[in-house]
Amino acid sequence: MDNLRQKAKELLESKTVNLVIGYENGTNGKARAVFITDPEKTGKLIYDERCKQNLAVYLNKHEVKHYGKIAIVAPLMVMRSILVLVSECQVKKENIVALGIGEDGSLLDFPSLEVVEKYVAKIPLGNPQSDQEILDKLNAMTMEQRRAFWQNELERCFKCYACRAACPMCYCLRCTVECNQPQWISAPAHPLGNLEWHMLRTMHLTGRCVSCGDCGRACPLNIPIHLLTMQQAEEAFHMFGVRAGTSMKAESALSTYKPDDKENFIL
Amino acid sequence: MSRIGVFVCHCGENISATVDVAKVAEEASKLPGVVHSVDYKYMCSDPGQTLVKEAIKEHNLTGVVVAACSPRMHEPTFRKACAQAGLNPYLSEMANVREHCSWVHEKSEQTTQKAFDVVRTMVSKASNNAALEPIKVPVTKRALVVGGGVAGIQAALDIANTGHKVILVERSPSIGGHMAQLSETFPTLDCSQCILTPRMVEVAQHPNITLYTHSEVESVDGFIGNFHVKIRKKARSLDEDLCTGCGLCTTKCPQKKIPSEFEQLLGTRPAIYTPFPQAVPNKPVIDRDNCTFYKTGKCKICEIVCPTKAIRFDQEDTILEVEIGAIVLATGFDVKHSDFFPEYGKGKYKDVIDGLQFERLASASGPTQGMIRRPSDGQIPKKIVFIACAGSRDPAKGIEYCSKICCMYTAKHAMLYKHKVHDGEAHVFYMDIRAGGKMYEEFVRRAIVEDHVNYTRGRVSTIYELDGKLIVKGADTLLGAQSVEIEADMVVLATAGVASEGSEDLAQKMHVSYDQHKFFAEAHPKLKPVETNTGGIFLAGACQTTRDIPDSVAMASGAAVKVAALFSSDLLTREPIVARVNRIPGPSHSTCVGCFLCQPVCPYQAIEREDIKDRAGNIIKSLARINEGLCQGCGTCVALCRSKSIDLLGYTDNQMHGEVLSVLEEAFV
Amino acid sequence: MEQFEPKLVAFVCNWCTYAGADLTGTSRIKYATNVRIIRFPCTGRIDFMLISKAFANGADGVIVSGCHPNDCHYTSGNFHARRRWMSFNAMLTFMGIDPDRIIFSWVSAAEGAKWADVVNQSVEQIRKLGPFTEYQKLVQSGIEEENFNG
Amino acid sequence: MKLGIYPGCSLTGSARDYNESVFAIAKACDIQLEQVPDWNCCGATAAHNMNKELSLSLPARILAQAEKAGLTDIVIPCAACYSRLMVTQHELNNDPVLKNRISEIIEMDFKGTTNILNVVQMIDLYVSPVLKEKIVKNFSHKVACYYGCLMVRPYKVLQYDQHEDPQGMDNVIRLLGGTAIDWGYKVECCGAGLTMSKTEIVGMLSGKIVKDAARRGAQAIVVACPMCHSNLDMRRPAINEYIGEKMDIPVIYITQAIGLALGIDEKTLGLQRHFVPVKMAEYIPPVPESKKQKAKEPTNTI
Repeated sequence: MDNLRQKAKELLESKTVNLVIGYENGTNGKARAVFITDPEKTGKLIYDERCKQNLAVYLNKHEVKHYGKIAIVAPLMVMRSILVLVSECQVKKENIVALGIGEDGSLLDFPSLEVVEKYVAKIPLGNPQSDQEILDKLNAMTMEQRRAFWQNELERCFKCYACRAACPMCYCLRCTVECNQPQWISAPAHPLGNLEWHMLRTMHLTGRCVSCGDCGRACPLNIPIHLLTMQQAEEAFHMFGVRAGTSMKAESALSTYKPDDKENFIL
Repeated sequence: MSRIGVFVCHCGENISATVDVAKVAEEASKLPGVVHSVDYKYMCSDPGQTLVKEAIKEHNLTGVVVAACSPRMHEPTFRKACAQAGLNPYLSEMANVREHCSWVHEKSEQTTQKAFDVVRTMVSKASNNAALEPIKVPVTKRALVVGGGVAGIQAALDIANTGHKVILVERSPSIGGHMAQLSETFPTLDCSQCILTPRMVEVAQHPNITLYTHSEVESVDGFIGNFHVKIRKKARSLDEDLCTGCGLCTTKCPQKKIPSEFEQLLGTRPAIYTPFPQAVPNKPVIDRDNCTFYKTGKCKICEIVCPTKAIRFDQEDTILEVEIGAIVLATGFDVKHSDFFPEYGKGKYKDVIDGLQFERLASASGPTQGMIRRPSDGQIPKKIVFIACAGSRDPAKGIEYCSKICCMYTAKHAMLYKHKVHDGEAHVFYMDIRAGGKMYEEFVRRAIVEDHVNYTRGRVSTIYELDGKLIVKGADTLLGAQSVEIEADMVVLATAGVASEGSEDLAQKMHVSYDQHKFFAEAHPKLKPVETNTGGIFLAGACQTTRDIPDSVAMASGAAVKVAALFSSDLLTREPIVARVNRIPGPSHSTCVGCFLCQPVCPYQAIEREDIKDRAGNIIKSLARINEGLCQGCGTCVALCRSKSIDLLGYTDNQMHGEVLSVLEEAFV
Repeated sequence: MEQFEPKLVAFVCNWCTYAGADLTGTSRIKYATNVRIIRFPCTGRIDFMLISKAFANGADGVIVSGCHPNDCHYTSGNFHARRRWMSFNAMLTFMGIDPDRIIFSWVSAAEGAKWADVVNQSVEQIRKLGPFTEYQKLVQSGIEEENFNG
Repeated sequence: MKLGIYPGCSLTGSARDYNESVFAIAKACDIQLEQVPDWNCCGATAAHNMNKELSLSLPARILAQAEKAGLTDIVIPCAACYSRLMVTQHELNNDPVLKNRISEIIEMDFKGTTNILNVVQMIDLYVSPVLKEKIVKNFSHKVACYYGCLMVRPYKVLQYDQHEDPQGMDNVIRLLGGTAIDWGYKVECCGAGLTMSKTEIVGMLSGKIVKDAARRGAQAIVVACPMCHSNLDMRRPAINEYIGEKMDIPVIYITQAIGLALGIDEKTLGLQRHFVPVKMAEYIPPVPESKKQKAKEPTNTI
């Protein structure tokens, strides 16, 4: 942790970056995001198992972009999010310094995002184990059971869009739900409107979700919607062999193809 | 509120026999927005069309739905009729109630119901239609031909003869390509250079052709009719205006032993050289990698002997920028060399050569003056084995395709050898003989029957050297796969033809798609063989797949006609079915977030990046912009865009969504 | 009891399947009347939300059809569409929505008979599955809720 | 350095010399070789001619045993075993359904993650790097490296060396200070499994190999496969009968060649077990065949 603080301090002092995004101690024993511009305040920075939020969500915010060069505390999910955002031209790679956090919590030295790419390439990627276990259970259910499960869960959604706000990939200025010519998504939070919204969100994140789980954590009703995008992340990997957030090239699963993609349902 | 007219056609009895057309017309008249609805025997007839035209004027229609046959049949007819009556043609729609309804169902209530549903859906679409104007693009009437082989030469001459300017770019110091290297051509055995060199001279002298040899395409921007091309003119190290091509420098150059590319490394050339005596232009070039002066700083003999003082050692590459309207790619092919075949010695046996090398040996102007002498010791080989399909049709070598030209040239090689070495033995190993072409089969027969070339159907598994002989081990599959061993003096491999070096790079520069073997991809395998998927770029010759001279020339003329057609008018008119990124009100307020995931989706590279800058020149927003010259209107980007910032004119989200809602509405009103 | 007549919508591309269906007509091959065709320029244009819209508006089944792989008029639209449908199918399966409600096929401009087969088979398949009540219930409860609230 | 080893049946029987030399050079280069526990027959040629599932199950069980024992890398000196295990791993990793089926049959979990090495790969990775400092006398002989079919084919599966003109052993010989000749029969078939049933065919096929090596002045044929070795060595009488002349060119394993260079004594390397005596020290190359009268070739020469 001292290394992290030291490095952040150096970066701010040398004006290599103008802002450091990291975690600090919040209220009720929780960790929360912190935005530091003063090198003397880098002592606030922490990193431990409470730091679960995907900080990359801030990178695309106007208020943050304003700072130009930014350092960000980056555990694996943040690294992958950064790579997705760079590949989708949302942040400039020269503007980001990743303060990488290894799996053991140690500070990793990333002189450039190319090194991040190389680091990510070496790590086995997938969903968090606890989530994958639930997914496996759901996948073992019958279609009817799954329908009942999701109907029951999604019924409760009241469309606050916290899931959208928490996701670094949901950065569109205008979301499809906000289109009314035509009205793609039924506006009210009724079962159909909810289903449509979550189908849309899931499809839009297919091949782009880095399995951070922030959408599920953001949900005030604890609807496990992160399972939808996590399932698709696995599906995309199995079907197309690509994982989101491994490269800075624009190679998202649904904007590329292989002539020999294999499916078994087209007549 | 829209004012739509519905016109239900009987098509004689084709529709009315199973569909109650009167009922459809009557029900349609009750649809919201419909102000006029009639049925008629033949809508496409002159009186039928007049009915539509008059209704447009009389009822001041804002949209027309003709319920009749498939739009693939008569959409243009009714669009034209609308235009004649002063209605924008893109406000008319056709409801397909013949091919998709009356012809595929029996007469029944359901059939009439379906016909009405189709009409209602198209009324919905028509009410969402907007007037569209055809897109007009100006055309620069100057063509670029890349590659100066026989295909490029033909294309350049054909275009130039239609009166348009042509720039021909060739990367080697002379035009001529592979055809200039060939000895004689099948099936007539006429001398290749004799028929080619007059064409080469014609290119050099044509007033409409500008020739840049020793030059390469550096970059290409723009789109059909409006390409901006940079050409790198590599330094020749001499002043071409002063050089008379006397050739004195080439005879005095102390470096004489450089393997000649033109002679396929079987002959030598000096460091200042023209590739072959009939080169066009006949101006030498200094090979700086092998020149004594560039290597040691001393020599300059060429400069001393040059009577016109044309040598320029300090010359640098120059970049030319030109505006181009159409491009013909004619970059040809390469052949694999013997080092590609570990089983045939991987290039370590000097006397295992490829077909192009044999051409040079057989050529009267070649390194052996047309005597067939083997490279290792200059002896005349008494027994030659020719191996067809060396590499071709071999998935294990990564080349699944048939190279197409080898059967014929192998027969020619064997024949030439027998003509030159009367007591020689020629053996050919082949998989199949593919001699489809005028006088081709007869030619192969002649080799077998008249010139006694031994054809063995089977593959050669290995070649090894033993006591100065090449042991060729193969199988004769017509004799029950019996193994065959031949002690040969020389082996000629009819090696696979492959895409020419650098074609992948060039394709990327041109935004032309290419296949897995790096050959350029045609727009349609049957109906658009000379077009590419990029508008305004055409293909000629072996850059699309290996092909022989007659095919290459025919294709080049085809490409030339396409270019001439493009140049036949000042403006290019296109259907306005193109995608558009929303930029209202003003691009800085576009909902496009500039993720550019749509870019790789577009098969036409029509999606560009547009940077919106503030007054100080800082980029405040980047968004996608569709180049309407390139967009073909598939709409794949539209379905991909998450913020719904792209729409496809003619098939807008609103139209398609409206159709889906309308098609599922409840029965008759 | 009267036989259930399902409602199907077909989203087809202009160049292959639409033309193929035209050929079915010119060949006078008969097929079930349950399907309504909507013409798209390319399967690549078909937004997955349109399928969901079709169900929400009372379709019991949807047919999606375009050019065979490598035959796309626009070179690659159908390849992109294929990935989209593979993902969409996976998602529906995971959400417990029967993907058998959607029939995907490649029908070329020369396959008039295949189009008739695809339609007939799809109608039979959807007829066996019965009305898409699961989805329509969602719509119904939505309407009720709206009425209640409004 | 610890590696797993799967010896297979040959190395415990007809190819004991191979086994001994593999262990001898491993010991000299500080490689610990640990046998895959409770291994079984790989099925060799017999199984895949009879029953596909059996032919996959046998190797799968061996690999599963290795996985269970935590042996991530295993060396397989016998080229036939190497081929079978490689083919099995390849097939099962490309067909999840079959993988499950085979896992059920062998009642073990098969992951398909083992890194399988043939003997030359093991040498390249762990012996060659230390060879220079360990060589006590140069193996300064002219030899013909013979690869046979199973070490390099099918290329799609093995992805090892250039299958038409492999160089693996040639490079090792050069490292040892020897000369690897260029010859025509590097990857030809020796007759392999026909050694019991059709000895005369083995005589012909192996005969051509021996003859070409000898007439190009090779002092020995170097192999890395027990099958090749027994056909070229044990079947020498049949070979001699085919050639119509007594051939005394010895056949040694690549591991024995290394062993000799490392100064390991001949007995430890199992050289005394060969049918054709190996006297590398005092070996005098025969007069090249071309200078003698040519033997009759029964093949169809045109």
